[in-house]
Amino acid sequence: MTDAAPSAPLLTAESLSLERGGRQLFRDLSFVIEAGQLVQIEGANGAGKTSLLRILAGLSRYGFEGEVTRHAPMLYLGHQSGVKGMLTPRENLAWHVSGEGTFSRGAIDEALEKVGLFGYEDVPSNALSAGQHRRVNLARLYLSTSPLWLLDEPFTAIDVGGVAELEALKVAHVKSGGAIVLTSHQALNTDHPVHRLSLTEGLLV
Amino acid sequence: MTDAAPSAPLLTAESLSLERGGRQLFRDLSFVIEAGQLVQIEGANGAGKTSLLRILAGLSRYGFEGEVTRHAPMLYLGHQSGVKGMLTPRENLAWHVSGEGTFSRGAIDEALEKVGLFGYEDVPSNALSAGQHRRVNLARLYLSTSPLWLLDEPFTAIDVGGVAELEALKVAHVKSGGAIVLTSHQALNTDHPVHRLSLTEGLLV
Amino acid sequence: MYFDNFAHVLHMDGHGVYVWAAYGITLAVIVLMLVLPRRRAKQQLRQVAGELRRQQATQKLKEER
Amino acid sequence: MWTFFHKLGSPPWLYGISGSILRYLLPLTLLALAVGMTWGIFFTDPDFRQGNSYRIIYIHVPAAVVALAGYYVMAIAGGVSLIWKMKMADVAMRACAPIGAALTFVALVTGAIWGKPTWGTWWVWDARITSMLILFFLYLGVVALYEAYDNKEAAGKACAVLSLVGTVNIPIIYKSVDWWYSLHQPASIKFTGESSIDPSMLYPLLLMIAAFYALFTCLMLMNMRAEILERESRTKWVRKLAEEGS
Amino acid sequence: MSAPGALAFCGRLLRRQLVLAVRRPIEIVNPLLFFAMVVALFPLGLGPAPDALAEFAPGMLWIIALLSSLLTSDTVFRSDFDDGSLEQLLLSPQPLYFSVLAYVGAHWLITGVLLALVSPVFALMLGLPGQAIVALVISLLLGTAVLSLVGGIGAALTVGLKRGGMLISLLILPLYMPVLIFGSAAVQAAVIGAPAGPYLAILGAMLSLAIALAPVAMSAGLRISIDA
Amino acid sequence: MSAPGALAFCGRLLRRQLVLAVRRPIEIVNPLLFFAMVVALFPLGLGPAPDALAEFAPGMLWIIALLSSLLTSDTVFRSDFDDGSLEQLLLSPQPLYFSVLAYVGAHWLITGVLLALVSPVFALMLGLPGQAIVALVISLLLGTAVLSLVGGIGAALTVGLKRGGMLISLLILPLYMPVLIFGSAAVQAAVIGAPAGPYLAILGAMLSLAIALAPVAMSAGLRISIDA
Ligand code: HEM
Ligand SMILES: Nc1ncnc2c1ncn2[C@@H]1O[C@H](COP(=O)(O)OP(=O)(O)OP(=O)(O)O)[C@@H](O)[C@H]1O
Ligand SMILES: Nc1ncnc2c1ncn2[C@@H]1O[C@H](COP(=O)(O)OP(=O)(O)OP(=O)(O)O)[C@@H](O)[C@H]1O
Ligand SMILES: [Mg+2]
Ligand SMILES: [Mg+2]
Repeated sequence: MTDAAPSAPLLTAESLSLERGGRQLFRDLSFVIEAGQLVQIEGANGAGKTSLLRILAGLSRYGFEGEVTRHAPMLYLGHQSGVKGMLTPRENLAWHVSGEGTFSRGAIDEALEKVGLFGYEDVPSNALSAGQHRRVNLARLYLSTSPLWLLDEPFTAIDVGGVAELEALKVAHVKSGGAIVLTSHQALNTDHPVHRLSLTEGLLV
Repeated sequence: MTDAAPSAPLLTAESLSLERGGRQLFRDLSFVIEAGQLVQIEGANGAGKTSLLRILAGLSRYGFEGEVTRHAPMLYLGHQSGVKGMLTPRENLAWHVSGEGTFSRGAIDEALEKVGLFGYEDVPSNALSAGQHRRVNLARLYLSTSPLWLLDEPFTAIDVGGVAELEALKVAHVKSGGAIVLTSHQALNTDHPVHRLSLTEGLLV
Repeated sequence: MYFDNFAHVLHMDGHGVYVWAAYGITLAVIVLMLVLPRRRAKQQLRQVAGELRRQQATQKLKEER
Repeated sequence: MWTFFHKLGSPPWLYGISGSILRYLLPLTLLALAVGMTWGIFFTDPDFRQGNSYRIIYIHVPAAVVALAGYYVMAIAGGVSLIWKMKMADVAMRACAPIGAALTFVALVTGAIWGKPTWGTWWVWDARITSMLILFFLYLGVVALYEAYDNKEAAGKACAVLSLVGTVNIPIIYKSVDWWYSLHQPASIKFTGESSIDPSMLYPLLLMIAAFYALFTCLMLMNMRAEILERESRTKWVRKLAEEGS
Repeated sequence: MSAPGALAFCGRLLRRQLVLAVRRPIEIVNPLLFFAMVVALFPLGLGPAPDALAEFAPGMLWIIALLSSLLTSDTVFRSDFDDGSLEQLLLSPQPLYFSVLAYVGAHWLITGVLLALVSPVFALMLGLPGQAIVALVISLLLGTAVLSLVGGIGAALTVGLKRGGMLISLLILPLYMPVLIFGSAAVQAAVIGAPAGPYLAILGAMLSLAIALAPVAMSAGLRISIDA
Repeated sequence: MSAPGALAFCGRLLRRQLVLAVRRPIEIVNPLLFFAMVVALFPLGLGPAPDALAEFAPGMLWIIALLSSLLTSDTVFRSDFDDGSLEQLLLSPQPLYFSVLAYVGAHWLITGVLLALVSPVFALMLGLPGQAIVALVISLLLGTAVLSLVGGIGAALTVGLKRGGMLISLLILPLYMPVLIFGSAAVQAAVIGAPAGPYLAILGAMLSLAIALAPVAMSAGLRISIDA
């Protein structure tokens, strides 16, 4: 179940089980996420993808069994964007509550340009469209130095061009020694091997 | 620009122009939506699709120029789902604020089953996953008798199976004399001719 | 003229503080109300002018290319 | 008549005409204010009961009177904006609110300052004073609501609704405050409103009232011009104006 | 599948709002507890002298009822706006006049009416003379209905604002004042043995006026808010 | 690109919150206007007799300040929860203790401090004797800080609830009461010419205790809320 090279594990999950609303979403799920892996969690609506991701991120702490260990700094992007409508995209990134780093203005502008928000740096974010709003958040991916990314439906509301760029970014991140766990209802369109994480069968290569 | 058959116009838009945040989103856009048409609004993030749809629905009333006439009852589903978390899916449909009709319990259960929520009829909606939540709203499409549908990214958060079913429903609706205007970043996967509505060039056949 | 000298004007038999304070505040408010819309209009015009200049500059850049 | 109405709805026309009105009205207003104030401060005799403190009357009463009248101007503009969907009525309404609030504020503050030497207290809960305070809140509500909206056109409509609701309520508020005051035992201090006023004091007062009305008009026009520029900043005529100006 | 009549739809909305409230019983009990706690605050803040408390009891009870209504009126349309239901309501073919009446009616039932019904307990705690209690209950019933209607206008005008926060209190408190004056006057009249009828009649007149006009203002406000 | 130090991060958060507040100046002025309007409510409800009003002024001013703080404390974390920022804050490597202090600090600056600074105006309107004004301002400065901290605990515990609304008032009002008692006692002491110092000292002690403990409770509350 691991890559050939004995690369560093970034996250280990041991026998995770979760029951919600009377249904067993997954049982005894164990896996290891290693550097260089791009993992897509699979499942229909309501299968438990978001629940699993929140457990992996450490946001859910009650109601499940098993253990999660993260061995590296992590970046989590959830269903909600965490973008403040009253702040401009630039301020949103500079004062981001995640406190990951102190970014120079140049770095922030570059990241915003990369997500296609050139010229929108100083517009209040609530005057942006649904997709642009999400892009502000995705700009964090360009700034991040965390090796482990947990992304919940990162492609929501993003147009075709944006999706392609995001995929390229992800492959680059994984190739440079990071790892990504993501959920998406769209198949990833990349040459890089995509590991599938099935909620019933665990990590498939 | 019209279909061969002189079918009934359901909606006419005359020289719509909109400027937001200093950018001209569209100018002098005129088109007629007729029964039997399946129209997809095209545009990248921030192009103005949502803004146009809200104007067509009559929700935006300020800040644009031009005129919109709707000749038939309309159903609008926006970015937000309009599903009350404290009510069950069944109650959500039965007491829906749109006041479109009085639906029997049987009809509601059938619609819920069709969107894959069989067994979830009596679960409070906020215990549903993101996709299931949206599906509650989509069940209104099965109940609706309005010929004109305006749908803003109806496939958001819906899994592959759900998307296929929705597409089938849409084609059926259009074939039976309705018309649909929708936005989506995914291409529609259907044999039925899909008209494209470009914000710069108007309705293309 | 009711008052005999300047000190009397200021003092007003003990009511000077009140009268002058009232007039002072009123004048301040009036001046503020006169200045604010003026400044708003000027700023707006300057902003539009700046925008136009920026547009022209970018257009020139495009043409040069 | 109808064409006049039509013209009123046209921003460039309004901008132009208000400019020419202001050119004459504004100096005149400032002159009247200066003459009235000097007259009131220096050239009238003190009141036999209140001494020199009564000189505050020349700003207190005009401010109070115009502040009250301003609400009706605002509400009428709001009504016009809602009924005839005239954008410039919105702008007029929006222009009234801060001026009205400021004048109410002046009336309140000068009243309070006047109260200290005459009544020995800064404030009493008198019916007239209380309703003035409420008027202040009504004005502030309109200003605040307008500022809270991002979309200024929607803001104008919302404020129009609010000021119309306020108009229905103003008589109710005034009546009820009057009742309230006679209901509870009135305070020991009486409002010296009834004392007939000496002509030598009346003329400067009338002049000041007229000056404040003129001031209100000027400020309203100035605010409207600024607002028009902001709303129409994308149009050709504003661009031309900006080019000429710079 | 026929569209329901306006009244049937109004009833359905009312039922929906009440069910939503009942799903969180805490929401219903809250205004009452708030009332109770502020009643407790007053003696703490003002000192427990019983005579003074009894004398001011009518006014205090009314002020608390007013605050209680004020604080909850923001929620009338808020959650429906947040989840997109309000858009759907505005697009509905049903007359908005009755729909907003249903929303306000639900609000009145779960704050005003409940408050009026339990107010005698608090009145006795503050030492209000027994003969004034009927006047208190009736004045609260009538008055809170006006407050709910006026509060609904404020809610409709501010619901679209990202951080409307306390703006609503600024908009509607001035309009609340006449209700407060006549409401507390009615109780005070009853305390000293005078007839409270005239004051209650005025409250009733205000209520009629509010029922006729407030829904119109609310409808206009909602249409504006949805577009902001 | 190094991670900022805890204090730098805390300062950045404080700045962010203040900028957010300043972007809508209305949000800042609102508590003040609320204060002013409720000050006006009391005479309307209780009657305009100046003596009685002056006697009750310390308690009333304190009760209003308390309500004002109570009503805004719900917003401390609300918007950050709604848009997902709070999740990100909890995942951040920074110590949560300082982060929540920044949130509460911003709340205190834009409600408590401002309120304390303008309170003399309202005190004069209610006829509070001049010599009590210094005690009023200081007691409000200290007291509202405690109120903000305690309110923050309530906000943290309820932010995850869909319609927390007034639940928060229920949770924190009892905790507010000691502050109210000593705050109004300080002013009352100053009114009758007694030293207000001891009461202010007690408020200061409460504040120290709250600064030490409240952030811990808030952090725990937020972690629970995010999981609800
Ligand atoms: C904060 C305190 C005060 C406020 C808010 C206030 C407000 C008003 C208002 C609303 C008017 C009415 C104008 C009209 O009816 O058209 C007025 C008029 C007047 N006020 Fe005051 N006032 C205050 C204090 C005082 C004091 C202290 C005095 C003098 C001792 C005073 C003397 C007058 C007089 C002489 C008039 C004009 C006579 C009349 O129209 O009845 N006011 N004031
Ligand atoms: N309230 C607003 N104020 C100013 N500009 C706005 C406002 N809302 C949207 N805009 C601007 O209007 C443009 C179009 O927005 P709209 O939501 O219609 O885009 P969209 O085509 O639906 O995009 P998406 O695919 O991301 O949903 C955006 O560029 C946005 O910046
Ligand atoms: N608060 C809750 N209480 C009870 N059950 C819940 C709760 N939240 C979610 N569930 C249930 O857990 C299941 C999984 O939800 P989850 O959000 O993880 O699904 P998902 O795989 O992310 O789906 P989607 O693709 O729609 O986002 C759903 O069936 C849902 O009914
Ligand atoms: Mg999910
Ligand atoms: Mg969109």
